Amino acid sequence: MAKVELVHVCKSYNGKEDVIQDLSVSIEPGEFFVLVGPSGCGKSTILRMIAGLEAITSGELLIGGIKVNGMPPSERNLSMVFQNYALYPHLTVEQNITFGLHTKKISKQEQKKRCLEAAEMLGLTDFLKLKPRQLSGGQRQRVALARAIVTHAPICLMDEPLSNLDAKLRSKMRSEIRQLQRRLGITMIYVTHDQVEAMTMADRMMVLNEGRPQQIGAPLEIYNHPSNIFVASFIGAPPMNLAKAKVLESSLLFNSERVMRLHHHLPSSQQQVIVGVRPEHIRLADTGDEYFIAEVVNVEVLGTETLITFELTKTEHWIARWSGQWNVHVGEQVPLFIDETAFIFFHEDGQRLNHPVSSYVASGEERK
Amino acid sequence: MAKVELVHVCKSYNGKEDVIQDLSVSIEPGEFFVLVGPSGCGKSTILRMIAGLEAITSGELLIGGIKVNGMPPSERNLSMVFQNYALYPHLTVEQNITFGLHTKKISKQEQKKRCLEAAEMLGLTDFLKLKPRQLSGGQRQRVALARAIVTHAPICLMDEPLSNLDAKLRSKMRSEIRQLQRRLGITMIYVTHDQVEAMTMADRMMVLNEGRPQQIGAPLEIYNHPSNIFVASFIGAPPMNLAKAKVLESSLLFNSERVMRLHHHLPSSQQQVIVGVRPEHIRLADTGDEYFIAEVVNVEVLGTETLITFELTKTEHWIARWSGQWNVHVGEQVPLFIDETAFIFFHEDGQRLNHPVSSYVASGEERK
Amino acid sequence: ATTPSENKEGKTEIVFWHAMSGDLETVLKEIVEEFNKSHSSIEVKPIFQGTYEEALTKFNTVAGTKDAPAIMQTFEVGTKYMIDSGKIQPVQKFIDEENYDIAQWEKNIVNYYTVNGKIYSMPFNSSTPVLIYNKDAFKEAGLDPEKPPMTYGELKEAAKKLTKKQGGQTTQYGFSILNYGWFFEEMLAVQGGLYVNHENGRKENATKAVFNGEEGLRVFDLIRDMYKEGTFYNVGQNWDDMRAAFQSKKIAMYLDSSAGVKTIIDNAPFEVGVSYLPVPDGVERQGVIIGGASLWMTKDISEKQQKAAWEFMKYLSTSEVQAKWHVKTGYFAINPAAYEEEIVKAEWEKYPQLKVTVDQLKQTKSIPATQGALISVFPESRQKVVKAMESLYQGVDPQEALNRAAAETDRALEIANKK
Amino acid sequence: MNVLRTFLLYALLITCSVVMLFPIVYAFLISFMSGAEVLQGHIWPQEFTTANYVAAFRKVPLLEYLLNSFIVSFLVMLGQLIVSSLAAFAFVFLNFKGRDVLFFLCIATMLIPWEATMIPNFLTVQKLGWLNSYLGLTVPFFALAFGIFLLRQHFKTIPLELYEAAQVSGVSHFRFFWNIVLPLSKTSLITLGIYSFLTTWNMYLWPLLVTNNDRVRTVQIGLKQMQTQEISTEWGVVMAAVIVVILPTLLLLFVGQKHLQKGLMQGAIK
Amino acid sequence: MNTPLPVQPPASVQIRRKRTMRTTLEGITYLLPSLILFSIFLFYPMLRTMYLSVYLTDYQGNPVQFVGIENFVYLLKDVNFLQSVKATLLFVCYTVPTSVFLALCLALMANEKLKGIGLFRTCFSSTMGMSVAASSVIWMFMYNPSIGVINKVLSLFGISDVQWLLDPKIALVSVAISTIWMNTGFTFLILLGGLQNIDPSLYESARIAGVSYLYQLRKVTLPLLSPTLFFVTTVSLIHSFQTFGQIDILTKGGPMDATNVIVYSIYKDAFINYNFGSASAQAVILFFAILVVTFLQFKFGERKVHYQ
Ligand SMILES: Nc1ncnc2c1ncn2[C@@H]1O[C@H](COP(=O)(O)OP(=O)(O)OP(=O)(O)O)[C@@H](O)[C@H]1O
Ligand SMILES: Nc1ncnc2c1ncn2[C@@H]1O[C@H](COP(=O)(O)OP(=O)(O)OP(=O)(O)O)[C@@H](O)[C@H]1O
Ligand SMILES: [Mg+2]
Ligand SMILES: [Mg+2]
Repeated sequence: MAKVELVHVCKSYNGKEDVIQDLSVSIEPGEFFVLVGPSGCGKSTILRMIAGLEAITSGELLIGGIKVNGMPPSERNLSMVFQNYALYPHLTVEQNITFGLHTKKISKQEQKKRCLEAAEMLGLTDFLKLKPRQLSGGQRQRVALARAIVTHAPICLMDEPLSNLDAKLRSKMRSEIRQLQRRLGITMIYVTHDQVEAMTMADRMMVLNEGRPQQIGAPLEIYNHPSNIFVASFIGAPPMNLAKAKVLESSLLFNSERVMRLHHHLPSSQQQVIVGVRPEHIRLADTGDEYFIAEVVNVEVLGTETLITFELTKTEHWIARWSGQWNVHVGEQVPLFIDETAFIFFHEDGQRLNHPVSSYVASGEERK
Repeated sequence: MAKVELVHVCKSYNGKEDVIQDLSVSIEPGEFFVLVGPSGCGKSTILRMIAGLEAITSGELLIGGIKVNGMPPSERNLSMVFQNYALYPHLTVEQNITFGLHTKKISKQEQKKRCLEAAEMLGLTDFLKLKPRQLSGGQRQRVALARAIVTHAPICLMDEPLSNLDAKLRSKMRSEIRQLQRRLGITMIYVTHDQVEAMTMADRMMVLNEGRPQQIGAPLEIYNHPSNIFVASFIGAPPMNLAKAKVLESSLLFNSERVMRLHHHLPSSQQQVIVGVRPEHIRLADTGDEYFIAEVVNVEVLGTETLITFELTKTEHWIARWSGQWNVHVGEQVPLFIDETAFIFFHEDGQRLNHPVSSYVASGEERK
Repeated sequence: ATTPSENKEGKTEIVFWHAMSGDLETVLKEIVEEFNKSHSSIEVKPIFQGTYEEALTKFNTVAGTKDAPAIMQTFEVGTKYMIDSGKIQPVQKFIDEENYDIAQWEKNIVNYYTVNGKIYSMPFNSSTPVLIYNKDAFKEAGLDPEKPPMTYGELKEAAKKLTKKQGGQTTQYGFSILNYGWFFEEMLAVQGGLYVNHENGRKENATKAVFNGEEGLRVFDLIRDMYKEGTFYNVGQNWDDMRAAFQSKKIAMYLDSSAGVKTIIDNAPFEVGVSYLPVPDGVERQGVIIGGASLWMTKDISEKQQKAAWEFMKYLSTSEVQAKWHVKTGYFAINPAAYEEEIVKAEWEKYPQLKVTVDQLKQTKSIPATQGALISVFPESRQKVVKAMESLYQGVDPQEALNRAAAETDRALEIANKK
Repeated sequence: MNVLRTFLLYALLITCSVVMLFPIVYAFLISFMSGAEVLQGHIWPQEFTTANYVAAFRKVPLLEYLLNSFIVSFLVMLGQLIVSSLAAFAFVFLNFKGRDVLFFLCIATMLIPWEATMIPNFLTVQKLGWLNSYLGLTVPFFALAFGIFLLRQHFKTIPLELYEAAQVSGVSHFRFFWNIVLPLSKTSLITLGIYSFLTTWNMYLWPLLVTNNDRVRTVQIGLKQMQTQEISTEWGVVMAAVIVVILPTLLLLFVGQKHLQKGLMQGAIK
Repeated sequence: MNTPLPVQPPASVQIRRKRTMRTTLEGITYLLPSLILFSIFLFYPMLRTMYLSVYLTDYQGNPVQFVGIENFVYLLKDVNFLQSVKATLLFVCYTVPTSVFLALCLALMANEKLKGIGLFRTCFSSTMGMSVAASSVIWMFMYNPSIGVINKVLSLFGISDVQWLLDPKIALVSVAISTIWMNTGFTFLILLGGLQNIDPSLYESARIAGVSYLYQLRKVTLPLLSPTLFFVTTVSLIHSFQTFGQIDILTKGGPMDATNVIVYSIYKDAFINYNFGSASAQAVILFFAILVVTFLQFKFGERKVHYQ
């Protein structure tokens, strides 16, 4: 078990622009820490710095309380799944998986055992004797994963380890990885693009944007209390609906076209705010609800749920997400209802305005 | 616009086992055709055969009605996004994107224009002068995508083109690709693992397993009427809950532990069936519902929704999926309700039993 | 291998470095074997050391160390070099000690290796240049095959007749000389011309090349004139190319080494004639210089080994051995008594041409010119002469070409004398 | 179109092969001719005679020479492969101060005219007491800048991620070198192996210098022993010897090629 | 490798210094065999050569008299040496581009996936199995004006006797041709290896893009082959500067010094004429000449090279 700390870490590839800017975070021993952020925001770079594959431009990296900025990767005692797998093309799957285990003074039997275990878990048993080039993309990725798993290193770095797997396998892998991590007490630093992965696996997650940390916290906290509009729109799919609004007494005025009445007090004295609401909080108005009518511009039936894009104003479209398959037609006018408590307010500059912890109640009303 | 037909196509890499077995499918001009299936089932192989990169072991491939089995890729007039990108490491992003355009007799300005357009669309504008190795994984993938887009070839093959992108960008890309495909009337053959992609983008999709087509049809049809348990459990995340059951008069008996009463007739005279139900159709019982009580074994709060795993029988766990964030605890006993119409029945060998088209009604009741 | 004076069996071991390859080595080995058999206390070990140059390079580096051989074969132009090296033991010492009768050796051969009245090395494989011609071609051209040209005039005349053309293309040339310094030296000597000053360097160290005098010029003029007339063929500087040209009837007459005569006769699909080197009209024939190589004894070996080596040398010069050597290789016998041996007679019966070569040598007058030049930079000087010969075909004036070669030889001499 | 292209390609390939092979075939043919035939410039022997081969083997102890050459070439090949790959590995994967300077220094050794080093090296070997031994014939050639350069170029094409992955697994440099770099560079190693073997096999002057007896002499000396200067060379015999001498090397090349093909088939690193 | 972490974090500077020390040490360890051998068998002789180049030497090659740069001064004024320089440069220009180009063409052809291609590959690389000595002898035969095959073939076309090795104007070209033949096998093999190392999916991508063969060659193959190309040109360049064997056998530097390249001239001076001083001076000049060329090649050539 090892703690990983980054203290004011900066990274620049070309000596001019910083790819990572002043990142400070402390990852607890045994924690499952997830990094999310848009493509190119620096996630892989952070992993590579922790692994020691990339020099740290400034700041300090501590593992287990010891500064390791200059320590070679081999001494950091960690394992890593590379985004592009980095399999040894001339070794069989089995050899790829067990490669490097001997340095950990693990007996041949134990190596074999771990390898078979991991292969079993990842559905690679049939491929143990093949070379990487004979594998499909997803199979290769699983080999990379197996290689990291078998080491049982106290710190494990994974860079989008499941991106090439199908949903079913992925969900299986999610829980397998999580269990393994718990069982072995590994400190896990995990990069993903998959919201479900982030939400289900993370103890804590960090949202990054352009090399700057945006928010660090438990997944639900981030989901429910995004600290700025970047996080709000990045976490959740489809993303949170956002729109600029003028605050007129106790009403919200969107683009001088649509008014919504509020019963509660407004979070601040701002005249101009950004209002956010998650798609699942926009529902079809029941009788008695204070509804508003909007025109449907797009409908996507996903099987499990239906996404309805409607016109908030002439220029702004919002999405509502309804469970199940709905037979709504484009051009239809539908009555919609938004629970007032579902609104989240942001300052014009993007920062969250009110941050009343747990003021927000899940729409699936709390049971009992 | 070109039609792509595969007639009894087989493929074997080693001359022994077939990786693709007797595949016949006809993809209409201008259609958006999605291939899904577990990792290693042969999706990339199919694309590569269509592209002419891999020889067809037996069967015929027709493009625009002409047999092209032996035609070199360059004459097939198609574009392709490779699963591993296949970027030219020595060329800049811009050169990578415009590579080969001159063969299509496209003027320098037009090339430039298309390149900028695509770069704009994919958020690559800042990287045009960089080399691939200076890009992040997702950026590389976008370059590969841009390269296919700019050709405007009548047939486009994409092999998991969005797997390394974040949700937000991915959803943007989904609609961009779809629009582009519609605008240019491209025949698109698209491999993906992402359910949402498959559901939202496909005109039709094909589910593959171990080189054998399982079902071909519109996404919703496949979602609602899976033709066997493989498709049922593969499409939808979390997958459909399945369990063996004995049919006793008008009841289902699960593992001699749990009984569920049915009001409607059973689909067949089978004694032993497999019962499937989608997680979203298992809801918290309202007062008056004919509920059953089950113990919760796991809860995953995903923000938008909550996944509740409960014990159907001692050995079988099912998952229920509820919209919103629910504060359910592991070990709790919850009353659950399943609408009888939501049950799907399969023969013990996995084939769908009743296939009454549209007998199934969405749980989100139809409006009006 | 160390050079203990005695090897395991108590025999005195004599390491003998030579440059004899091909058939020559086979014969040499046979002779050595016979010697070893007949001399129970001595074992001679012949070791091939590459070409003369290569062997000398190696000798150079090991001379004076335990890796040095007891006997070293060196080509004639290395004579001065070996003397100057200070690593050798003149054989004169043993001749004097034993009062060995050197009169049995061919005077014209010994002359070459005699410097300041001292015989330095034991002549071994010796040869001289001869004119070789195609008798059939002679007949065809209406020339008497038994009367080969003896003077430049006759040579030119014959060459003209022998030159055949076919549609602007010459199919057979009259005459050729290899671009090799040795032939030039011989053509010079046969007229009595000196190569370097101080009596060919035999009186004191040579300081100046004199081969660019009238004798030299005559040779060069001959080549230039004949080349211009189209009766002379440039065969380059490779012996085998030259012979191939003769065998394939590209040339009808040429100069070759006496040692090569037999093989030529064997391989030629026509009758081969052998004659003396031609001389310029009106110039008296002086004879030829000996070519080939001799055996040197090194200094830094034990007394016993020197004795043994001398024993071997004496054995080599016996008439039986020399007869065998002459018959099997074509080299001269240094001991003329050998020519009286039966096998030689039989051989001469078969190859009457061989006798011509011996006669030419016998008729040679002992003057400094035919004794040969004694300079240490001979190889370098030869390169210069070769270049001069080659330049003739490019239309360079003969005198100018000679002068340049002489000047370059002068510089080499100057540097060498500084050492 | 496609057929035409294939046809043209084959035509070209065959033409080029003929041109490339002609001299070798020619030598082969000459080796069956009698001396007179050779000098008369025939291309095709009037009748195939093996007399030349018999003569070649009789003249010099070719078989012993062949064996010596084989041992020496093999040792040098081994030595060069080991020494060069170690150095090349350091130049590509180990990042230390002064690396580039050392590399250029190594390259610079390629520039040294071999003629300039021969005599001093001979003296060195003599001082070490290595004359007439395999040591003297082999050790001076173990370090080969060319080999280092060749392997360095190849190592550089190995994706860096593989190195990184190995680093992360905590694998020692040597193990990475041994288990990953070497197997991945099979083609280059075979190429270099062939090269070292052949160049050593073809060495003449050095073996001549450092050996004084037939026990350790190599086959090229034997070849030279068959040619004479003043007396007509028996070309048939020499060519027969040439064929005997190049046969093992050509054979090695074929075998090496086969392995190369296999290595190449298994293909690219990525 | 797997040392336990130190308990007390030592001063970071110290760590770093230790680390660089260690990596340097490790690097040196790998290089040690090469360095030792190089020092003994290359650097030491080279230094000795430099030392000798300012001396007049005796026949054994021992320095007898210090002459400073006289050897150099003489050389630079000597027409023979200048001719050698010219011959060397011409020879390099004839052989290097041609053999690399030819080998590249062959490698490209042999890189196609065709039936029996292995046989052709073997044919093309076969000259690698030939020693310089053996090949030269064969070529000497072929060049022979009276019995050589080349002239026999040419005479069929009505071209009369060409004196391949005896005409100063073409001798160098003739030697160059045989050299190219000898070098092609090896260069071919290396280039083929380089070609096969290119990621096939890049070709697949190009095939789909439908670019012409030449375009693909120019834009994909050659740039990706550049490390190998760089290697073979550098090596050919150096080897070409040092060509010796074929000259010795074919022309001995003649006719009229037309093929008397510097290395051959060094050889003659050192081993036939025993002018070690002058030979050393030439060796030093040659060394620095190649050094400059190679340096330029690295400086400008390697910039265009794309690794990985
Ligand atoms: N070159 C090859 N040689 C041998 N077998 C291969 C080769 N390429 C693929 N295979 C095998 O063929 C099967 C199908 O591979 P394919 O790449 O088509 O899968 P896929 O559906 O694209 O999988 P993924 O989603 O993981 O990319 C796999 O089991 C794989 O092991
Ligand atoms: N070797 C490099 N040289 C220069 N710039 C680089 C290099 N590697 C990455 N970058 C740049 O650094 C930024 C961050 O890259 P990084 O690979 O960390 O992104 P990421 O968050 O992992 O993205 P993705 O999700 O797409 O993989 C990118 O803008 C990229 O262009
Ligand atoms: Mg990344
Ligand atoms: Mg795939």
